[in-house]
Amino acid sequence: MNSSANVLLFGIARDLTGQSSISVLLAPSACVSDLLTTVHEQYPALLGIRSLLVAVNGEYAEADQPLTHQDEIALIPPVSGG
Amino acid sequence: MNSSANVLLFGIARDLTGQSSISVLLAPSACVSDLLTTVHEQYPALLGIRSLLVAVNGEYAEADQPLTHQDEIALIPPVSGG
Amino acid sequence: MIALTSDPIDVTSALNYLQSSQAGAVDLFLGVVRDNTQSRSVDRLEYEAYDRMALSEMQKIVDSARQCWPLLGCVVIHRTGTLLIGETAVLIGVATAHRADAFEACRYIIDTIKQTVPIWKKEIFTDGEVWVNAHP
Amino acid sequence: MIALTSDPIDVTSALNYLQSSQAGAVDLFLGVVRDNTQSRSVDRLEYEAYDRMALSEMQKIVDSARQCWPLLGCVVIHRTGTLLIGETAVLIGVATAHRADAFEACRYIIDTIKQTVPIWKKEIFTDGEVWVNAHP
Repeated sequence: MNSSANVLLFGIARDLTGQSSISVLLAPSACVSDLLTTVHEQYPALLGIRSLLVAVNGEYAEADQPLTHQDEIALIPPVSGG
Repeated sequence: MNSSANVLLFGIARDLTGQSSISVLLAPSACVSDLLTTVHEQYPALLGIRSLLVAVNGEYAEADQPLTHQDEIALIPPVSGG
Repeated sequence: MIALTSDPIDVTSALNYLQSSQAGAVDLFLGVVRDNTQSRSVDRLEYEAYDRMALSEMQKIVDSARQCWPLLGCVVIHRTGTLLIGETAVLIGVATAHRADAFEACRYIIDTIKQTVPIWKKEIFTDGEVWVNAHP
Repeated sequence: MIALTSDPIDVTSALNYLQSSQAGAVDLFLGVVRDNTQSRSVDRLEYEAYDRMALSEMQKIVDSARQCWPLLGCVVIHRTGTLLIGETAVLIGVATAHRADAFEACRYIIDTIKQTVPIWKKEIFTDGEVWVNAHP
């Protein structure tokens, strides 16, 4: 059964969607790349960002990392600190 | 006719001679290397310094630079600022 | 010390924090807001951070610097919020026994911060705004 | 700004001096008195300078750095007299548009100061004293 995950948005991702978090439907076995596919389907404006990484529980995540309900998920646009 | 030149001493050179300036007899045509020879004859303790350069009027001088009465002459032991 | 702050960065307290009787060298880098980017006139910057992850990524960078160089002290402070021209956006301070280590570690830390730490900078120009690095 | 001083070096005024609306990077190096040299315990240092020549040699170094890197501001301040552990003996501050230039120029300046500027340091240990670099 699909369930929805809350995804945090920052910087340009927040500006393009007008939201600081979005709810994304995920299959139970979904991994990071599935999340990105779904996010881009729901919010095609995000395709305008040069690159998008995903952080899970405050750590950069690989494309094949599985996601669970308890995870804190965030989209990471290209960083520009300093 | 020989004349005497005043030579400023700093750091270990001042400590070894106990003087912050010394008077050195120089031939009229003396150059920097002549000065060093005479200084080492008059103050052999200065031979214990790893190296001695000479500054003339606040600039490092080459061995063959001629010296005049008006010059401000200083012995420069190995520097250790910073 | 690793911190995010919306208040102005206090250089004096950072230096005090770096005091060590064994330190012979302190290198302090300040990233400052300048008045132009590619000759476009900048009015101000807005910095936004994913706080928990920014702090943990900065901690990883400092840990990794400590493995490469013998650091006696290290401070990393990054501003968030609105910054005007001349304000300090980031301070990196490193204390070591010898100067080569201080320079190298400090540079490594700021270079790596710019690559991995989830902080985003929006440049607000007199005629528009842009999230830096965000566009293709 | 290039200076010799027997008073403690004021980092805040050096930073104020480096303020420039075009500066994106400031690198500040502090050479600090540490409590040991080759594991001998240091009590204090005495710095002595040939003032006029020290100032002109520091000026030459800064001029040469300005030819190699686009410096927006540069400060070099060296202490003289008696310094205790933890005190700053030398401050080098460089402001540039981009950080690589600031790091490189700052390091060049301190490295070259140690080679050419007529300033001498005597280390006073708990059990003796020595002019640094002076002996064969």
